[in-house]
Amino acid sequence: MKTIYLDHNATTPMDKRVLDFIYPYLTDEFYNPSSIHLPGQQVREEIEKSRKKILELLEGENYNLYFTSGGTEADNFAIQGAAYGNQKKGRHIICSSIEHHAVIDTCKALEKDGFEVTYLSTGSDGVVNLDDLKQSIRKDTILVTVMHANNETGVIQPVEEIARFCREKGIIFHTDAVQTAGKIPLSLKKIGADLVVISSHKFYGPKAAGALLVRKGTRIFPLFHGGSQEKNLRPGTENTPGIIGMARALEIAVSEMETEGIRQKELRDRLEEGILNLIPDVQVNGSREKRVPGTLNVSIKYVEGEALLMYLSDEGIAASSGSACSSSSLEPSHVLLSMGIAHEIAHGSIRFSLGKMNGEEDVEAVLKILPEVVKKLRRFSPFGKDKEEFGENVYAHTH
Amino acid sequence: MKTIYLDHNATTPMDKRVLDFIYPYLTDEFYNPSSIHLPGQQVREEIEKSRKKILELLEGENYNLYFTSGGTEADNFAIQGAAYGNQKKGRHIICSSIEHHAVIDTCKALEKDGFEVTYLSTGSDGVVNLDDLKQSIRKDTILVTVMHANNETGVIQPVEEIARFCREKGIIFHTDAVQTAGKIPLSLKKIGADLVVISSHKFYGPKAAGALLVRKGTRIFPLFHGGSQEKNLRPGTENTPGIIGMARALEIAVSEMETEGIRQKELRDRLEEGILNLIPDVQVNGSREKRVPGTLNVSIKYVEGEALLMYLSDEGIAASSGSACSSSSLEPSHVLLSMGIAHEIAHGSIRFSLGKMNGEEDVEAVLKILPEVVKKLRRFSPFGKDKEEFGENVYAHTH
Amino acid sequence: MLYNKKVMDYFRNPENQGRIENADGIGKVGNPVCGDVMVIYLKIDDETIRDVKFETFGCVAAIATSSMAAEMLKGKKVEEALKITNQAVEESLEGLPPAKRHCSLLAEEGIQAAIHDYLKKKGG
Amino acid sequence: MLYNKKVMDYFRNPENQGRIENADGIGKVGNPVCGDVMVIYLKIDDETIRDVKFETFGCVAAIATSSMAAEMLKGKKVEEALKITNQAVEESLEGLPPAKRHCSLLAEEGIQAAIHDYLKKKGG
Ligand SMILES: Cc1ncc(COP(=O)(O)O)c(C=O)c1O
Ligand SMILES: Cc1ncc(COP(=O)(O)O)c(C=O)c1O
Repeated sequence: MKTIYLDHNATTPMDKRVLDFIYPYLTDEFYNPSSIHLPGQQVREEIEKSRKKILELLEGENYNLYFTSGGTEADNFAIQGAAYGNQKKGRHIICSSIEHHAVIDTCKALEKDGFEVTYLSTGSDGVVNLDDLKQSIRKDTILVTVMHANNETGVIQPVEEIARFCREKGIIFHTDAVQTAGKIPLSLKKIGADLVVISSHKFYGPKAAGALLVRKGTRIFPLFHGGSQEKNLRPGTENTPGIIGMARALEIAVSEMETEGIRQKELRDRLEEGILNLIPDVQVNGSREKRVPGTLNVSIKYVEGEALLMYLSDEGIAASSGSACSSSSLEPSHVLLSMGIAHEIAHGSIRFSLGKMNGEEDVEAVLKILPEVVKKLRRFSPFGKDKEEFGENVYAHTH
Repeated sequence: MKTIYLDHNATTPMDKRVLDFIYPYLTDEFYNPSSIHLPGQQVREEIEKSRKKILELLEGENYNLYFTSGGTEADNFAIQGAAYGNQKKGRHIICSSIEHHAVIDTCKALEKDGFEVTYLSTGSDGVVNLDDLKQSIRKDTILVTVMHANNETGVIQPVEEIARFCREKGIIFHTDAVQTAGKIPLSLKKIGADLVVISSHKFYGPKAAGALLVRKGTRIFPLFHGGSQEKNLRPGTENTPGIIGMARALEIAVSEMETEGIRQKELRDRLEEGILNLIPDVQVNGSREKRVPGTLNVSIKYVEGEALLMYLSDEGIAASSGSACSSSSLEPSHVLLSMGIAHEIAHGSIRFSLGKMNGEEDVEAVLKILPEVVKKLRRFSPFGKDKEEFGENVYAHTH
Repeated sequence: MLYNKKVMDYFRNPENQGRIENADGIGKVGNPVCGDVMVIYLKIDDETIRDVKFETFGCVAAIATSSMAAEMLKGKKVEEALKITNQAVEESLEGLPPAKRHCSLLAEEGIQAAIHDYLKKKGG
Repeated sequence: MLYNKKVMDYFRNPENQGRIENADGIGKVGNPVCGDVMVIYLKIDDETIRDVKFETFGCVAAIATSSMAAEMLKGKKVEEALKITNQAVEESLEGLPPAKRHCSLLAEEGIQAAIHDYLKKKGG
């Protein structure tokens, strides 16, 4: 069965052109770029070209770029690095509560080490409120972290305003741009954040490659220690294919951004409209205006996300759920909850994230299959049509 | 010009069979293994198969395996993780002074955070002395780290004895096996270390993939935070091609270990003998008996390593130097110094590390070119034949 | 795979779903806030469970355990039914992922609740 | 690349290496322990440097700067030679990697030492 892949916010296939581009570095040009010998030095040159290319594509003349093993490591590097590097100034951090686990869990770990963290929830539109943020600032605030766009809802945050405010106050501002790099314009110069994270596998590059971009003059500590690679801030033998592939992938993504953005937005909007028309008791989660083009997050009342996804998977449709069903947690999406969405609605959320390979036929397929699957699940749900509503009864429950 | 590659301890080319094996995961099977949908779950299965395979190949039934972005991260994970995870018991660490920078620099960073570290130098044979180690143990010692074989000299350390001793004393023992995995037998069961690190690109696997093996019951903290991958101890979207490729590469390396070991040892010994015969004032660094098969470290008196390497590179020979010439440090190899080798001799060290692709003709080529290059450099060295000896004069010097 | 083949079979083709009008015993357990609710309907005659139906709001494991529980209940004496444990349900499904074990608890509780409802109605 | 083309040229094809018997001035600087030693030999006539030779133990940058220094010294008046700075040597080589800048200092020191040796011999 052909897979209809609608989970591009989780990961993307590598672009064929990227694979072709890195192929020599997977085979003949395998040399260690820290070597003195000529073939090693030639690899070094390609890595430096990639660094320069990414900085140019992101308009980051005033930034240093450190290659990492992905978005998670880069987020940890940014937040642990800024926290420990600046703790003499203060130990208070502000973190939006819709951040990715790579950010939130790092903040939580810092709390155990004596830092204080204020978590900012959002409005029902999923947007962080600038006034709330301003009111949370303290004398000892050293770091603010608000992502560029959320991975579950696609909702874009007012990062330029936050960056401007933080700059005025002399507070370091970190933004996780994993879900925007290659999708919507990302100019470091314009945004002005001090720390910015991107991840290659989200824009059709190789897996396990990412970068932390650091505005010059920003003080950070390394996450780990070893060789003198990456100016002593990120040691380890360089991931040459990952680095070169990430740069090439970003280049392609930026060049196709405008047309792809328009195309995916149209498809996404058609999918959204179709679902709203065909399935009763459905809601779209998050602002419908301030969204990256390919993301759609809906809650389908009276059914649970994992069950829904599994029936869709049986029909060849790969999507994902906001709820952390695959993990050991029973909690539904912290993002949706922080937007004020009720638990039982959050449990029924599903995220469709479109990509380059999707066409109209994929949207049509979902609009054909999803209503059937929902009908089936609702048939044996104790809630919904002709049945009781959610939340009216609470039953005995031991767990 | 064809490159004669003799720098396999720095990195190796990916085995063609490994590339073929991972190819589907670079292309069609790109799915996120943490997904609920079927294609994601199928990738998950391959990752778990790889984990099992590596544990079997290393006889590590009693170990957990955590995939990392390479040896450096895994060493940091092991040492920072064990130090912070067990600091309530004590804050003293013992570290051999021939460890890789990934280990030594991590210990140095821990010193800044209040840990005390004893660095153990070796005998002139490059072997850590067990009695020295025993005498360094204190009541508050929580961690001992001694590598399995050294990357510069290839000298193998008495890790089984150290593991046994540490086990008796209830001290965690970490061994960096980056230079032995796939080269000489590595049985976790036999060695019995609590923490063991391997790195894929040293045994013809993909770059930027490594693993930390943790004996069950050993307490460690994670280096970074985020998703629930790797049992919450190493988050981040999995590097599927890296993981699957590392397992396949180890499988191939283990199956060819015996024949390759014998073959490379013969070639190495011939190279060693040739150099000793053809070039005066040369010494082999480190024990000639207790060595991994493919490594040869020699000091060539009166010349400096970087210059030597560069002339060799001009002739198509890629080797490396113990001295950290390419880094910003002027210090010669900390490994050779810790063996009691004089600075000026250490400055003239060169490492040849052989691999699968090398044949007799490569040894012949080195034996033809190296003596000429040495002659040329010695011609304009102020030291050596008919000139003054090293170390008799110390000159004015401002840096 | 997250779930074994048997769990997936019971999830994909759940039997006995629906409700029984004028059931002799009804057990409702779980909480929509927690993401799983199970309702078991029993038709009991001569202390024997003649028919079972369930309605479940929940994940794959919740639906599969509901379905398995219904199958296990059918034809059982009330007394025997009370002895069905969550372990028994899980074993019949040949295991659940560790994170999903709690779902078999839901089944045990559902059975208990439905039978106690029957006993109460009978007694009252 | 670690080094630019010009540095590599001077490293690959160093001229004026060797020694001058009965040199008028000899400068030895550096330390084998630090990994670089440079010896400059000068033949001086009429306060003009007629011949220069050097011997160097050191890295690529040390050899290239030695070679460049020798070239720069040739034909210079002693007075002018004293004004050759490490910056001048580095600039003539079109730059060195940051970690290797100190090597140009070795050249400056070598020149100074050799000329002062000459001046001392002459004076004494
Ligand atoms: C917003 C966001 N931040 C961070 C990450 C983590 O990136 P990576 O998977 O490269 O570790 C992800 C994706 O998993 C993400 O969506
Ligand atoms: C002994 C040893 N440990 C650790 C490392 C670091 O491994 P990696 O390059 O995978 O970060 C290396 C090689 O660079 C090594 O030789």
